[in-house]
Amino acid sequence: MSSPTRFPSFILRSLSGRAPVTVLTLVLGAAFLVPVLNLLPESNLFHMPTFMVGLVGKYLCYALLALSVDLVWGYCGILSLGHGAFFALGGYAMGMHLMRQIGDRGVYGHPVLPDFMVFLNWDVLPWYWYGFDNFLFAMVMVALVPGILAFAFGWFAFRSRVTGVYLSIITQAMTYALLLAFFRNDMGFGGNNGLTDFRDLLGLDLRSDAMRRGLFIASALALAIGYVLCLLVTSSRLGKVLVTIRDAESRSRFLGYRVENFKLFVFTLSAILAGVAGALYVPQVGIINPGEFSPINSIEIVIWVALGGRGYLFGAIFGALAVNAAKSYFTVAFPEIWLFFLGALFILTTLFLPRGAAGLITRNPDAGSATVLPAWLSSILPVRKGESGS
Amino acid sequence: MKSIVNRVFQVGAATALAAGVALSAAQAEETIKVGVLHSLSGTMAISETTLKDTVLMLVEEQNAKGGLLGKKLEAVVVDPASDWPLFAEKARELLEVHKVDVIFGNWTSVSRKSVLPVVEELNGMLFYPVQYEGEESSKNVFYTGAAPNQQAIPAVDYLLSEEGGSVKRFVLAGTDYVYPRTTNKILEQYLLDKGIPAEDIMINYTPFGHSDWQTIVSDIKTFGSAGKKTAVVSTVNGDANVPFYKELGNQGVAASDIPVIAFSVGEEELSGIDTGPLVGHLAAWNYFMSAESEANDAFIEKWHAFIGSEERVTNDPMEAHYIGFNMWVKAVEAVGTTEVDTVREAMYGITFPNLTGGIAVMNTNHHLTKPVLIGEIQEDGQFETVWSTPKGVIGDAWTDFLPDSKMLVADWTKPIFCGNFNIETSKCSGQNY
Amino acid sequence: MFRAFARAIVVVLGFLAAVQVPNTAVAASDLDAAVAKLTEKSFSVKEAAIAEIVASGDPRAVDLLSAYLEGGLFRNKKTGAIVTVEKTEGGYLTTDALTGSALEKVKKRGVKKIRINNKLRGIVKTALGALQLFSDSTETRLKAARTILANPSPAMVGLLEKALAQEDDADIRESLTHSLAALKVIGDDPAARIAAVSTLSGSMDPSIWQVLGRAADQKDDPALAAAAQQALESIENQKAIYSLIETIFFGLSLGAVLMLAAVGLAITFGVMGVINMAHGEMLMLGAYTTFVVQSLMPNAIEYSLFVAIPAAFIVTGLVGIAIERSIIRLLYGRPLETLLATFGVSLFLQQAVRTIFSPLNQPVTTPDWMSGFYAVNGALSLTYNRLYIIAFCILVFVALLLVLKRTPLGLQMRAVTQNRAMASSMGIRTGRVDALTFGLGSGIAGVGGVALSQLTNVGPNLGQAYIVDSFMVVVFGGVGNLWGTLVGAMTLGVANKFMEPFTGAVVAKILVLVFIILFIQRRPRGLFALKGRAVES
Amino acid sequence: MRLRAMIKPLGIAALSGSPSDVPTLASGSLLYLDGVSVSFDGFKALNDLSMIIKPGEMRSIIGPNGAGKTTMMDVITGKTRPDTGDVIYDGRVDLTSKDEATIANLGIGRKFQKPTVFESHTVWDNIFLALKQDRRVFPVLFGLERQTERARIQEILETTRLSDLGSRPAGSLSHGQKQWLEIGMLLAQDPQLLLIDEPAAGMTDAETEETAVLLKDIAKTRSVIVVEHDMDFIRALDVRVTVLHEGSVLAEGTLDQVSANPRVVEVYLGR
Repeated sequence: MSSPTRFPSFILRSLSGRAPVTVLTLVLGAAFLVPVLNLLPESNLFHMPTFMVGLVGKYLCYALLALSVDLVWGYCGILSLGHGAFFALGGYAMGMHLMRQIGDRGVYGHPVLPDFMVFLNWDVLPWYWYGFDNFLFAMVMVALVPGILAFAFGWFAFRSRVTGVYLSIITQAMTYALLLAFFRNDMGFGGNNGLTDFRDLLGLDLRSDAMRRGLFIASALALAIGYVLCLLVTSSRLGKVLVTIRDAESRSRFLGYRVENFKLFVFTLSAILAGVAGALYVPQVGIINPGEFSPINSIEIVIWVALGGRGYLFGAIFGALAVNAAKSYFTVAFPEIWLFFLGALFILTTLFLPRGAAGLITRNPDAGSATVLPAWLSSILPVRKGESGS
Repeated sequence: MKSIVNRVFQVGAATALAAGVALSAAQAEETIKVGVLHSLSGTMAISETTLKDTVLMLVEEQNAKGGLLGKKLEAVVVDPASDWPLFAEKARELLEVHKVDVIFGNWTSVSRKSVLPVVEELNGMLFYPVQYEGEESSKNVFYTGAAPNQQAIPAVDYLLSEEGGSVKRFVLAGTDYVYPRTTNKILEQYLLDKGIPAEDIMINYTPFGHSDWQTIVSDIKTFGSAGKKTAVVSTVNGDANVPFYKELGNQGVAASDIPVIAFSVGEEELSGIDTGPLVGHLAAWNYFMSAESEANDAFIEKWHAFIGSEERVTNDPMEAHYIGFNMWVKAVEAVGTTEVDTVREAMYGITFPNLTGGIAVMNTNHHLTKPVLIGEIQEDGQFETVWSTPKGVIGDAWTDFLPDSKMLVADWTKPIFCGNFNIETSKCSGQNY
Repeated sequence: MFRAFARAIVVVLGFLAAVQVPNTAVAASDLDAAVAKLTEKSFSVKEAAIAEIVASGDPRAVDLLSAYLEGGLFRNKKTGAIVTVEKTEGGYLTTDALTGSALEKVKKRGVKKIRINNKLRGIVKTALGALQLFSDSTETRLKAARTILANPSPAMVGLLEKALAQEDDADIRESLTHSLAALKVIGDDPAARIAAVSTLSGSMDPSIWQVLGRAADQKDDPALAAAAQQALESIENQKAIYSLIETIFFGLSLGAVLMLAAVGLAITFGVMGVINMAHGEMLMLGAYTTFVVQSLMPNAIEYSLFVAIPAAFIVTGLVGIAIERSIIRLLYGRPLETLLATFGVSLFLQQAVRTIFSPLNQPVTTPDWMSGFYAVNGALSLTYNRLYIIAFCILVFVALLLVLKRTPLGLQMRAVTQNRAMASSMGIRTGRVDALTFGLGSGIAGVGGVALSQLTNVGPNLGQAYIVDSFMVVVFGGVGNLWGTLVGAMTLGVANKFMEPFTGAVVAKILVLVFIILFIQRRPRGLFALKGRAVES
Repeated sequence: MRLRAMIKPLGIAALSGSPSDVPTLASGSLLYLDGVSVSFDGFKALNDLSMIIKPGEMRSIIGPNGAGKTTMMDVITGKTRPDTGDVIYDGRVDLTSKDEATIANLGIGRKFQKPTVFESHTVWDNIFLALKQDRRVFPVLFGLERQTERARIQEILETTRLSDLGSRPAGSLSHGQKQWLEIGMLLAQDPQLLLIDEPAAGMTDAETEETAVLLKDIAKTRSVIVVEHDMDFIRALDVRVTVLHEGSVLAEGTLDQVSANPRVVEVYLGR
């Protein structure tokens, strides 16, 4: 029988494809190898400077963020132009914890209040800062705050059947409104300067190389776990329903699937992933500020995914890594004109790699059908089972 | 599947290669590296690109003089793209990968705050050329722009004086970020101390890039029609100024009725505006292009030659870089090394002539002593100095007008050796040294 | 304040003396000496010099003071002569300010402007007002009377009464009467004070509110204070109405700006479905075209906008066509991918202007006819540039509507966007129509950019500042509906301006965004959604 | 015209009377439409439409373009809300307040005019997703393919002659195969009422015939409403026919009866 079969052990199967194995090997390998290379003496040819560790660690956070966008966009057709907001909220939750960890070591030496509150003459800690001195509480908030926002936002938007560009634009409005709100110093999140001057996390100095390696490993693990999670979701029955919603939303409704609930589930899950990415990002770059809410940032995330290959989980990861590495390289090598390169990269990829970079390495699932299917559809078709797991 | 791996490695290799090329270049020819950390794209490029060019000009000039310590200076330019976390990353790259000896950079407060932990951790040296809110003194940063007491307070003193129009009512208008917030807090306290009642002070904040000023200008007009001489103290930031001034002009708010004194509007900002309706509005700076001195004439000439345009203007942050760079050169020459701690100690007390005349001095709190000038906007986009402090004003890192900062002092010489020493408790809080 | 008054009194007394002794008893050399004193560094010496110039009674005083007020008096650094200058190639042609005889040509830095400050400006203005009260030109007299009204001094009573007796013009008489009344309010006669208050009540001039405000605050004469208070209250009621009108005007003008920013997007995105992230850069190109046009015709700035509008339309239209033919053409049916490609285009264009024009803002001059305001009264003045922008917005809207509804291109455009295959089979060259439609949308965006250049920075970031707002407007109004864009823009503009006084600018903007989010929940396809089967497919 | 008003002259006294009689009237029916009107921007797509479908009944609906056939289906399946009128399912459920998913789960299945299958899923998965199961999010997330389900899918694939194509992406099927797949998906849903829009469009004559047989087979256990243009196909079905015109019922009866009706002829042929 040629039809595919499903066993309870489909979990193992979904992980045993070529793409999952490669991605997990690379990510987990990096989690191990990078710290080791960093530990080598500087004279060693293979020594990896701490700068690079931080840089790659940052890319990994971006990769997790891209993964979360791919989950909603690539699999469920929800083009969110506001995912940067969830990332930033996770980052702020972490940032607030780190601020509280400074304790009385701020420049004014105030026992409780962060510096920015002291010089704006605040007397007491705002209520929403309570609890963030506790690591566990803060970590719960990292997931909860973006999750609740996404749930509330999705609850209204999906129930009202806001779709397509309308949805995209209101997600953009959401992140833009948050941007403006967080800019306000009266909000109590440090205004434009955001939260910075972090000292330590879990009692360890953030500036130590050991801490950087630790954060790198944490980011790699988070990415691996996020990847596996997305893999399981997308290869489950729910994953198939998501694709039906992406391709023919109203048809799914006539089959009896309550589309809004599925969207809500995947949107919330995705927001939590983005929040976790943000939380890991902040201690590595040392600052969180409202700029992360800027609509342009969210559009950039979408571009990583598109460039890597929408609807391919490994494509999203690759896109995030590639674009950011290119950006790091161009801004140093061609500081005056690098935007030309980046702009051209986006245009050329869209024109000549409609399926993104992932399209280069995955064969069209059914070459014979290429003429039958519209180009856009074939660009999002999942790869043959077992080959990519997506 | 192979190709993806290859690709990842290729990009990674490219980054490593860039770093490697820089490293090997350094080994090939002994140079002294000067990092330039100014945004060349994004929202701040508008202001910061000029500063990048200024540093390049100063480096070129120094090389023409034979370099420094017998070596050539080499500028390493990166683009942090107005992205604040990217500032930290690029600062780390400059220090760790390119191993620069000094960095000239930053404009916004947030970018400085982002870079601060990096330069402190890696013991770099940063020259920050822009007027700012104070409340900071880092061992690794020299602040060559104005502290609030070198700009805001003299400006208000001028307005209060008879010559400045004996102003009795004040509008403190600013963009909602830390510099205006802090400056306005300081000014509010200062004005209250001077006997201006609270109801005669109006404070207003607008978002970045605010472009619709109709309501606010109308409010200012109303506030100014209460029978007392009114002035606006503007800490409105960069981009929002053009529509602000255009609206002032259109609604007929003349400088002789309600003067506006700005702390963030210099020659460069004015070069993007039709200044006709703005004649008579004021700005407070430590430098104006119109300053009459031979050094300034020479500086302007060099700048025009370097940038290839007679139309380009000079401004205060450029002078700050000019002073900072030359002070650094003097200090390095004095101690014969670029080693940060040695140079830092040599910086204290170093003097260099201002372009406006007089001598700037680097103090142990890492701020300069500089004169303060008040200028009026002219038809041609220049400022005409109408008032200046009789002598240089010492930059104060911690203002005396905020309750939590008046007991703090900064002094990076022993025995205090602290950027925020509390003279009441004799404690130095939160330093990592 | 009192000292300022005292000086003004000195000034005007000097003037009165001169009026009474018309045959110039003051020698011309006195004027020379007084003018020479203007070049002194001390502002108090300058102040005295102004008084002397007025006192000289010399007919040249008006011209000299006017030139001084406008920053047109210079001192030749070498010869020390006081001159007026005319810009010419490589320097200035100088003219002796006192004799009017032409002097030598000097270099730019060879002359030094004679300094003035805001305080002196006020004094010179008042002095000029007094000097010009008997001018032959009604306009000059009116201006002079209004200047005096802004800052009358008791020493002027005689002068004002004399002027009033000679004056026929009603507006000027009113100003003079009010000035006199304002002086009587602070005069000695209690009955006259009350009478003066009643003369002033109902006036919509801010300087009179100040007079009344001071009268209401004083404690010596309770009757006067009460009368002034009452007069102020009735004025307050009127002011409230005018302030409402003003808010609506502000809202409409903000709406017009939003409309002009968004209308191009209403075509490229609304009609064609291209998620055009490069729309902001089209606005930017339009604004830069204005800059280029102005620098090409520096002597005809007044007309530059009339050239800039078609120029911007053509330039951005052509750029739009080029983008459509080279990139977007390949992406029809892949709407989300147009987002990525056009985002790339937007980065490219930003960097292009940065490379070509430098990253700095470029100065775009506002023509004189667009500057200033139309003062309905002291409480309500409508700025000309906003009035023109509202008018321009309507003009653009109507023109676009006509193009879409009444021209063959418009018809083909609608045919192609509604059913591409059908249109194509009916012989419409869809490729050409696509290119023209995108060109039209881009061109209109360029025209919007010309309008924006009059309000905001012309720099590489201009587009970025408006792109999000533009999308909000189009989506709020309902994609594909031009009326929706108009109504949407106006609604958002007015809503924003009504909230701003209560919440501040930042929160008002946040509330508008939240409102859009909630509104889209109620009407998932915007304000003017099309209903029916066609939309579903 | 409201159904009750229409019934009265026919002498069905028991059915006329106060509004409280509505449930009585609807109780014997599987689907009950009464006075349904829908308008789009002033255009009346449905105009006071009334109709009753009994359990186990198969009904053909014909009518010219714009007669309101598709809109009627939209109303029944919850896609479009009627401006006025009642839509009652199984004698008790008011469908006008339900959304598409609820209505589908109540047992109403729909096949579209243009075959709508999930093109990027395999044929197998298309049927699998249509199978009657718990449709809530978490059961779906954790639900695995059971043996009984696999047997059922296999059975349906055989019925619809798609057994060999199970692993093909649905997008690669021919038009006719897609029609069959969609019917297969309907079967998998196991509905009580099937709404089928132009099942024979784009089929060869042989396929059309087979489809008619299949539908008649299905109608043995369920109610079916078929919208069709192809008169041969309707003749093959041999069921009661309702003619729609301008949003309301023009005539009802056997095919021969309605084709003899002069008004129907007029509507179809025009004057």
